[in-house]
Amino acid sequence: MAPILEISKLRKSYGSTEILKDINVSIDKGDFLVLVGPSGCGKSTLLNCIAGLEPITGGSILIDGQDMTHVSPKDRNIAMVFQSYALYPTMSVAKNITFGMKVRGVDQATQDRKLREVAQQLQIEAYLNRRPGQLSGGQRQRVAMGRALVRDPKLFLFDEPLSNLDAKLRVEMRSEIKKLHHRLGASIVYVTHDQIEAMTLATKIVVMKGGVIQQIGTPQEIYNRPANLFVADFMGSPAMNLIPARVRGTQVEIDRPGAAPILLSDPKVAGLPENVILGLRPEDIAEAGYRAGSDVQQAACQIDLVEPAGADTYVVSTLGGKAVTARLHTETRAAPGESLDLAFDLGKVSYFEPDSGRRLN
Amino acid sequence: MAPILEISKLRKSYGSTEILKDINVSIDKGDFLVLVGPSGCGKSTLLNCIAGLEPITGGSILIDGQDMTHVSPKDRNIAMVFQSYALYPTMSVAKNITFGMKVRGVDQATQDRKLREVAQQLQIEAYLNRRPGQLSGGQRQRVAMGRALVRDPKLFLFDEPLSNLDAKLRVEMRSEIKKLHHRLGASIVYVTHDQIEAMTLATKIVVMKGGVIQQIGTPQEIYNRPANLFVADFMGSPAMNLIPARVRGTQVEIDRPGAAPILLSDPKVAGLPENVILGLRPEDIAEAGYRAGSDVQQAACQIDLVEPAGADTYVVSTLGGKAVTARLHTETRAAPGESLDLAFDLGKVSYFEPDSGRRLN
Amino acid sequence: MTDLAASATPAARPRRGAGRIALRWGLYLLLCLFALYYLLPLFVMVTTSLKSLDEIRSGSLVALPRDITFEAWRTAWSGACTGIQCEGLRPYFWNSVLLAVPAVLISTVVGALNGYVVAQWRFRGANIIFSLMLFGCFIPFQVVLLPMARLLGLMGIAGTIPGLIFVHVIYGIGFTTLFFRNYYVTIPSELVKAAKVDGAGFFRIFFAIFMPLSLPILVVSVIWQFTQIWNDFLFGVSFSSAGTQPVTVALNNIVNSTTGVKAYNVDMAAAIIAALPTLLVYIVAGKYFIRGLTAGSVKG
Amino acid sequence: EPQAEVLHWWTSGGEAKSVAVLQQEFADNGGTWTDMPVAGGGGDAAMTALRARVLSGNAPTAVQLKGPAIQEWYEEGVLADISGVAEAEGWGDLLPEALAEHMKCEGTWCAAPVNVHRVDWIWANADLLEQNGIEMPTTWDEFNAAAEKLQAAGVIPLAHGGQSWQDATVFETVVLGLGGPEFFRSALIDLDPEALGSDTMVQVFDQMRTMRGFVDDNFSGRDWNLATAMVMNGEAAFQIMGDWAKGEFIAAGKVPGEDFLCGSTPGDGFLYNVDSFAMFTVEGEDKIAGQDLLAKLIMGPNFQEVFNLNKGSIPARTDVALDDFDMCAQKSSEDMTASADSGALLPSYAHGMALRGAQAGAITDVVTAHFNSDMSSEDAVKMLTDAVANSM
Amino acid sequence: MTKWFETHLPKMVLAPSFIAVLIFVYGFIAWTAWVSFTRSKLLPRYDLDGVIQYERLFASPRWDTAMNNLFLFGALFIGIAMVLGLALAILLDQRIRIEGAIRTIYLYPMALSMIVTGTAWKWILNPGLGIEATVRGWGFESFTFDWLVNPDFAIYTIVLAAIWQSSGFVMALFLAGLRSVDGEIIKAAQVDGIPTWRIYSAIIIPSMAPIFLSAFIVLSHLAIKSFDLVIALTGGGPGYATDLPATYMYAMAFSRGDIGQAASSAMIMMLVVFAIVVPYLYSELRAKND
Ligand SMILES: Nc1ncnc2c1ncn2[C@@H]1O[C@H](COP(=O)(O)OP(=O)(O)OP(=O)(O)O)[C@@H](O)[C@H]1O
Ligand SMILES: Nc1ncnc2c1ncn2[C@@H]1O[C@H](COP(=O)(O)OP(=O)(O)OP(=O)(O)O)[C@@H](O)[C@H]1O
Ligand SMILES: [Mg+2]
Ligand SMILES: [Mg+2]
Repeated sequence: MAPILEISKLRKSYGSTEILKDINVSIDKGDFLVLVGPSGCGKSTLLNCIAGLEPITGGSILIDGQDMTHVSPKDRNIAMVFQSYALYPTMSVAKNITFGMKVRGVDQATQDRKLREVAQQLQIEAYLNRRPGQLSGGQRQRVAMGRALVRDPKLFLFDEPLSNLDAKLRVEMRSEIKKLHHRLGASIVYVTHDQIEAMTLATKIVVMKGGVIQQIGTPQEIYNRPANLFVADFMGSPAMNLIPARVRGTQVEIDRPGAAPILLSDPKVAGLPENVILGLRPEDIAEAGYRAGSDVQQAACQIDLVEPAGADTYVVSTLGGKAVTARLHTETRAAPGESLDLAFDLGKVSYFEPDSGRRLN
Repeated sequence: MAPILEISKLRKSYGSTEILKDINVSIDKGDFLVLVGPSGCGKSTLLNCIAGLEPITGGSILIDGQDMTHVSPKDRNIAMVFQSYALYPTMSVAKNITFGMKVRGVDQATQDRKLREVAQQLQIEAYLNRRPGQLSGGQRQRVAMGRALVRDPKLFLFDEPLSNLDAKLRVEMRSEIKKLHHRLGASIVYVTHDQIEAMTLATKIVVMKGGVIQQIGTPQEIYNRPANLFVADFMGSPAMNLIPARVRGTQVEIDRPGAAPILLSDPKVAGLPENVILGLRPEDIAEAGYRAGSDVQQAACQIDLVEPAGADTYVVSTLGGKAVTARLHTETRAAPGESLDLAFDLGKVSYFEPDSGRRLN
Repeated sequence: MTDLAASATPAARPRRGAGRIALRWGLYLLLCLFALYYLLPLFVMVTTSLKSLDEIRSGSLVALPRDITFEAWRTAWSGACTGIQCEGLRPYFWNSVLLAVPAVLISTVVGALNGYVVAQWRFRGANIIFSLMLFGCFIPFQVVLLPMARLLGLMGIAGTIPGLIFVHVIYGIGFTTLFFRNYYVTIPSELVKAAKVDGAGFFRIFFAIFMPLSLPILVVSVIWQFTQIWNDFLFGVSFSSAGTQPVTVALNNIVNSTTGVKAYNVDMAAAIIAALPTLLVYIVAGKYFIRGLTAGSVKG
Repeated sequence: EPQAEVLHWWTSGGEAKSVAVLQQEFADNGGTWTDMPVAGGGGDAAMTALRARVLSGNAPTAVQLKGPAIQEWYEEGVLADISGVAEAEGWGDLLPEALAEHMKCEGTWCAAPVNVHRVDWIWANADLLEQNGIEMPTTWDEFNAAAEKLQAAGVIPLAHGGQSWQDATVFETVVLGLGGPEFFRSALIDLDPEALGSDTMVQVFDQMRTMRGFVDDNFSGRDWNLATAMVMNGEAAFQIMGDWAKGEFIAAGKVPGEDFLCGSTPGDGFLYNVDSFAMFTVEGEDKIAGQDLLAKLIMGPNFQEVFNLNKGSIPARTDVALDDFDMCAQKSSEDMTASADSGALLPSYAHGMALRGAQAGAITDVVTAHFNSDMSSEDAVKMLTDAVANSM
Repeated sequence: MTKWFETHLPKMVLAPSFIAVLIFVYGFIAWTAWVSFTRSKLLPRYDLDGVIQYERLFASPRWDTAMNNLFLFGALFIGIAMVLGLALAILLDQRIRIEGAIRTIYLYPMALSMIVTGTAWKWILNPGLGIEATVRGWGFESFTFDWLVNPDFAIYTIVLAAIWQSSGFVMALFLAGLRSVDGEIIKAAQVDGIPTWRIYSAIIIPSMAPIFLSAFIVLSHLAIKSFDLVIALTGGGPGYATDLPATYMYAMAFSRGDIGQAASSAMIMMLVVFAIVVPYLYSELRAKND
């Protein structure tokens, strides 16, 4: 089966600034692709190109095996939620939602049914007769969602569709989208800034930066085996600790203030260059005794800061000249200025080359 | 000292729909008030009323002790970030930011300095010469922030100013705002859907629902002692477990499937009505042995579901006829279908009246 | 909608306090002063049309009529002589209606479509075409009379109402295109994008999204075209023949009598009658100046 | 069945009534008359329409045309030949030589004359003259003296309207009065540069400047008939205007010789302004028949009499009895015959009888510019010669 | 086939208008240019005869006056009508109770043909009948307002009447523009502490730049082609003090039967338009292109 969406060598410029550089992605039917990346990296632009709303500068986009270069947006059979909503200001909410169906000649009864369904899912039944100008931000966003959800396209494009919703509603909407995905086997490209959204929804995540794809992979791959320093740093909150370290045979040496360097032994480092960056997520550094396993190794660290945060307590220590965060249970006895034995789970560690940022293991 | 903002008996209707009902809030100089509530509950409307952009239907708004009813927005000396950004479309980013200063006759050197400062804080130096139409969603949002940040007003109003930023940037912006707050002692009213933002930024949180204030308090008060079921349910993610229970003297009785009800003893319940809702956050239910304290009591529960979620593992059990989530450490041996001893921290428990939702303890 | 209209105005807040009240009164005073400037000639015309000829000769220009008579109006409508016929404006009036209504409709629709293309469906050269059309607005009509006459003759519609409609449409679309284009460029292109994704085509987007947004500019365009066409004299006199002359030609005939006693009251009444449809259009169309239609469509 | 679509600018009052007579006669003779009146601008609007219709190949059957314009249109090859009718009716004998020339194009008849207007009339309010003891002036000096006297008495001496053709009308009577018929001919008909630049012309402009002083300050843009009304109402004493002004007096119930006086402007000669109809080349038997019938009727004695009674002019054909006409018309007729014999029967330049449009317009531009500013007479003469040369 | 049709649909919609403009505007301009090099009199002729018509034109003092008048009149008329129209639109935008009525009052002069309002204006401006007489009647004997009959000032009466007639339409145009501005942006500016006039001058008006283009074109068109107005109000007088190129041209073409001369004056008129409008157009369309 041909992939539902295949983007190869895509380039896109505005004037002389190149926004997208050599993008290659493909997704199969039923895939849920989540695009993440810092603000301004070209996510919306990429969606616009897929939808055919911006002319592309180079490369090709295939939907369902067909080259889309000369196909107009309306014939691409996609549904899209715009980051800026782009609701039709003169139409009521109901008409905003049914417009696409009407245009496609869906019969009135189906329109009504779908409208009711979607309105209920999105909890906007009460506003169906209002104009967009009379809605709150979150309500507008849901209408924008509704406009896409009533459709049954080959491909959904969502551009940060939940950013203006409250946490509760967002969780509900997330599960609605997930249901939609399962029920219809819909293919989806989804832009979000919400890491949880990305992790829970995606079957595939694409991390972009400055118009270049950094990594494509499943959420687990992205989270556990980031392809480079950027991805490591970008994904996860609080971010992964990136600790400068030196390789000594099968040992890793990390500086700590006021004491000899920590020495951790890890057979994986054999053959790596001398200077590396060691990446370890806060949850993989625990208080000694609270984490067991063959790869767990302990070392005493000077605690600089203790930050209780409701369900957890974060402690910060300086390792390799960097502030390193560890996530501890709430009952920890850690106190600033004192020394604490921390357990490092070396089974989860990533190594990067300091200069190129490339992953080494 | 008079409060910087004092809202009393504020009412606001659009036509015949009442959007805000009897709002009473006051904040002192230097306060950081965060407004939270479900989408469409009237948060933006309240900000608009404070800014004087919507005529109010009743009540009064005092800023710095002065009645604002007949003061036009421009004379209220406030800065506002709009949920919809509302950038000046014909001006460059730089002009968008400096225009207010220019109008107030701030000298060129100061303008330049402030612009540079703010642009750097917001990481938008590269776009200063673009028009808003040429920016990405997140960039626009930052420009909207910049417009407010260069000002030195009596009161800042922020309407979901970070919703379109990626997690990293959001954390950075959050700390910028926090710094601003500390450095200038600025008074801020801030709308957000992000619980972490609310908890970390606020000195005072207002929870609204359907135009009515549900609770006003510090983040700790709101989190630990929610005033009613709505607040309990709304704040925190995952949400607080709300378990129907019966009071038997100083004991609380909770049904569990396939076994006798759990009996927990809590002196606080003396005198409460028979039927109550017992509220306990997932992090206050731990695996037996992992939580110690005088108020911790254990009971065996049937585990329905185990959800590993990176740093934690959530387990779900049915108590009092409801799914109850507990947050366990990752190494838990809990398995679906088996029974596990859970530790309930009764020191953290809240009791609510089932009908009115009112807090009882 | 009226609510929206009120709230988005910069001066939306009710202002009280002495200064505000003074400002408000000053505003109204200013508006009324201007109203006087605009009304003065109309006042003179109306009062004159209601006077008898004797009174006009003897009395002051700005005096109110002593005894009001509608005789002049009746004459102007159905009795005034132009040439040997004494039918007043009536028959010519209908010629004008038959001519103006289709010409206004056609030129407005064509202009709206053109403006829509130029503003929202840019293709290479669209701006050049637009500039060329704009420049066409400036061609002096005297220049086109003779070659146009020749072409109308060749097309076989010389001296007919369709011929006149044709001429007015041709020279009207420059303006209507200008109006619509310049209005449509201010509408965010995201709307077109959204509609395209929704599957709407060129015309669908135009009628479903743009038309409802166009009310104010539609009003402007209709006002302009209707006024131009209804009041046109040069084309009317050149490209009509007996029986298809528009009302302005008849009005001109009534007013410009080279001999005889000048019946100013009839002239004025005739002028006002001739202007009534335009006035009517203004009053009716004016209602559709509504604010804030784009509010809430787009962030940023 | 004869058909005629007639383009004309006789839309008001007496004129329209006269046209109605023609139409009636046309109908009585079995014809169908389609009226196409276009008023305004002394026929400019009608000429505009005419051009457009000729170019679109849809010319009207008959058009009110006069003076050299007839020959100009003929040169464009669009006029029909009506010699058949003319010769059958013997027009050659019925018309004064000078007039007949205007109706012919390269020897064939191409237009039918309607009337003869005399342009060099001076009209006066009888009461005012009497009160101030003034006779009708016969020289320009007398006129100036009378005017000064009237001015001293607080009366506006000269009623004048500020339209360029009115300025030109006064100008040509002054040229005729001060320079005499020969000078008029060489200056305003032959456009002899010497005559145009002569001292006489300087004097003419001096006289114009003097006369400007006799006109009130509100004259600008005033219609000629309003000026006539000023004379009628006793606000002003004199008006220099063609005999269509008489129609105004008569319409107001004034009696010539009693309420108002008519006299030729100082000096010899007779300036005529002849209205006529030209026939355009058209297709179709019925239209051609209509043209012939129309031509015949226009020159018919009945129409000539009725029309001119209404219009204040005199018939073009010389054999119409003038019994029903007033004394001014009779005087006009006598003067015409006399002038014709003495060679002083001259076409009016101001009314487009003497010159083609471009040249006449050039002269008028100078005259009106001089009259409405403080230009010196010498400058005006210089400008005049330049303008005329430039207009060729 | 349908795909081709669709991508080219916008062009096809524009095509008929474009062709019409090519023929009926540019074709006719070319025709006029041709005729301006001939000695056409009553009707156009087509044998070329050099630049004689242009020589005649530039030698004519009347044409000088007409061009000077055009610049004076055009500058004053366009300038004042724009400013006034905008001012009125802004005033009317202040939630005026009787907006509908006032708008109609400001707008109605457009409805009346100048053929007759000219008469009313003539009366009002006539020193002996109108304002001057009325004010003197009130006892101010030395009051003078005789522009209409003063060759040096008559052109200003044309300006006065032209503004009277057109400023209302300009107001309508601006009002339509004002009302297309997004209310949120205005709110943002209010909160930013921008005084109302600055909101208009710096935010609303710049975003109406295209509307200015419309107004400018409309007014220039009216200025260049002002014809009825002059004919009705002054007839070009006193003398030819208020002649404009359009009246000059009309006089040449239709009263004087000098079509060659009319054609050459038309060409000069169009050159003037070209010189003024093209740079403006260029900058305006340019700005929109970024
Ligand atoms: N112009 C209006 N006319 C009628 N109702 C309106 C209008 N504007 C807003 N509302 C309604 O008022 C309520 C409150 O809107 P508001 O924008 O204050 O919500 P909010 O709390 O900011 O929501 P969100 O988090 O989604 O932005 C909503 O239900 C909205 O539908
Ligand atoms: N019309 C334009 N002209 C020039 N540059 C543009 C234009 N539109 C967008 N850009 C630039 O292209 C880059 C990518 O924009 P895009 O909207 O795709 O970002 P994004 O990844 O969606 O960001 P965000 O998360 O903030 O929405 C941005 O740096 C933006 O400034
Ligand atoms: Mg984006
Ligand atoms: Mg909101």
